[in-house]
Amino acid sequence: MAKLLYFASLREALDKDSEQLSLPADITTVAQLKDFLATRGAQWQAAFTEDAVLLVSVNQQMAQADSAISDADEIAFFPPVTGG
Amino acid sequence: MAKLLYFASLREALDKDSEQLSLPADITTVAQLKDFLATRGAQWQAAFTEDAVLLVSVNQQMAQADSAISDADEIAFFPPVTGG
Amino acid sequence: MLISVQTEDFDVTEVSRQLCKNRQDIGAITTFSGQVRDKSPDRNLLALELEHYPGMTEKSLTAIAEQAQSRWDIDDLAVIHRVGRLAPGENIVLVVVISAHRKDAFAACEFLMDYLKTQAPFWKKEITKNGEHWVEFKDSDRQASERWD
Amino acid sequence: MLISVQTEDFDVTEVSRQLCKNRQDIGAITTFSGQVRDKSPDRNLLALELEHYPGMTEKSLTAIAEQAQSRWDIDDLAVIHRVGRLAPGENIVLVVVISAHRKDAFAACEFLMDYLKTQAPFWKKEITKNGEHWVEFKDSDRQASERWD
Repeated sequence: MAKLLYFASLREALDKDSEQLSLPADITTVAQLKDFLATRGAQWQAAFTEDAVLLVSVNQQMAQADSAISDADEIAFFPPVTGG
Repeated sequence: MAKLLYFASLREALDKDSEQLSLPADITTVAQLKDFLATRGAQWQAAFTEDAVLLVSVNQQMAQADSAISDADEIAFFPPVTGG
Repeated sequence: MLISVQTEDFDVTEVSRQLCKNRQDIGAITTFSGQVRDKSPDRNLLALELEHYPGMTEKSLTAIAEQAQSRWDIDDLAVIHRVGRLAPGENIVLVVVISAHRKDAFAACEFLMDYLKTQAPFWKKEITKNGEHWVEFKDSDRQASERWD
Repeated sequence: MLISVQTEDFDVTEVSRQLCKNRQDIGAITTFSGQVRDKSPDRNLLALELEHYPGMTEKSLTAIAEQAQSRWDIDDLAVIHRVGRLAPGENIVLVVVISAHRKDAFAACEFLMDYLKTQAPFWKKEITKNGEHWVEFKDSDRQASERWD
């Protein structure tokens, strides 16, 4: 099971901070996971479409659309950071 | 009477921190005052010769060799500053 | 190296003292403190809510700190970032750098702040009298960060 | 604006708090503290003696501070410089700048230190186990100062 995390405005938009997900076998990259999540409904589609600026990390390292993911990973999505 | 002040290594070299001096009538610039002081003996000559890097202020404002001075001024000589 | 994400406040003097403890070779200490700032003309801001990504936030602060240490001649540093609900005027973030040389201490301190602003997972939400909203990412922060690349 | 030449120690947190008192528009506080540093490998330094030019020193610090205020968007600042006999590890100088913007706060703080080092009448003498000597003016300080011209 992959662990998915959502932070800040994304967490609020999805009304969810985390979930366990058994990755379908044909989902092996971040981009594929985003496409999959976007099919879950209006909020999800809005959040995971191409134009939404969304950052992603895999196992707590910043990742890209083509980064590989597996069923054992911790994958987090979040908006651009605004700390400091 | 002009007030002359000497600071730091210069004060130690001259063994004097201040003095009151009635400026001779022909001394109207910093350069002329330095030439005059340089005649006071070996220590004074060494301190006020051309090559010695010496800063000067007139009435607590940084001044130059050609700055005008008068008998009412406070004139200070000191080495480059090393605070902070 | 002191890296901390915490709800409690910090004290600049105390953190500096801790870094300099038992050292006599430190000539320069630079610090940056960020505070909750009410930009509204009519004092509308009630609080700031700071969210982070436990685990990853600490890791990215450590990575940024290690980069600073490899790029400048500095002796030690601290990065402390608060999370939770903070009132206007309260401390948010502290960076302290100690070094023998002031130029390196200044550069490293500014670099740490610029990188932290763009690369550490923290998010701010403003709670105002008129409602709540997430603080937008600032392009000036991206530019400040990119000049170190 | 707080300008002080004093024998007593200072506290960074306390001075920052004083500058920020009753303000909620301050996002950034930068500070620089200079300490007595023993550069000798065998801890030879016993103390530093700081001399100044009473009257002129305060005036030149004020002039430098006014320049910083006119060049950057800053809200307030403090410059405190100690004089007299100071032991290794003791504080010598403190600069604090508060602003809405961190870039201005950093630049003004560094400018203040660079100018203070070359333009304010202070002189340092090192008292070591092997004798006393006046600290030489450093060309790197002149260069640091000139880059703001």
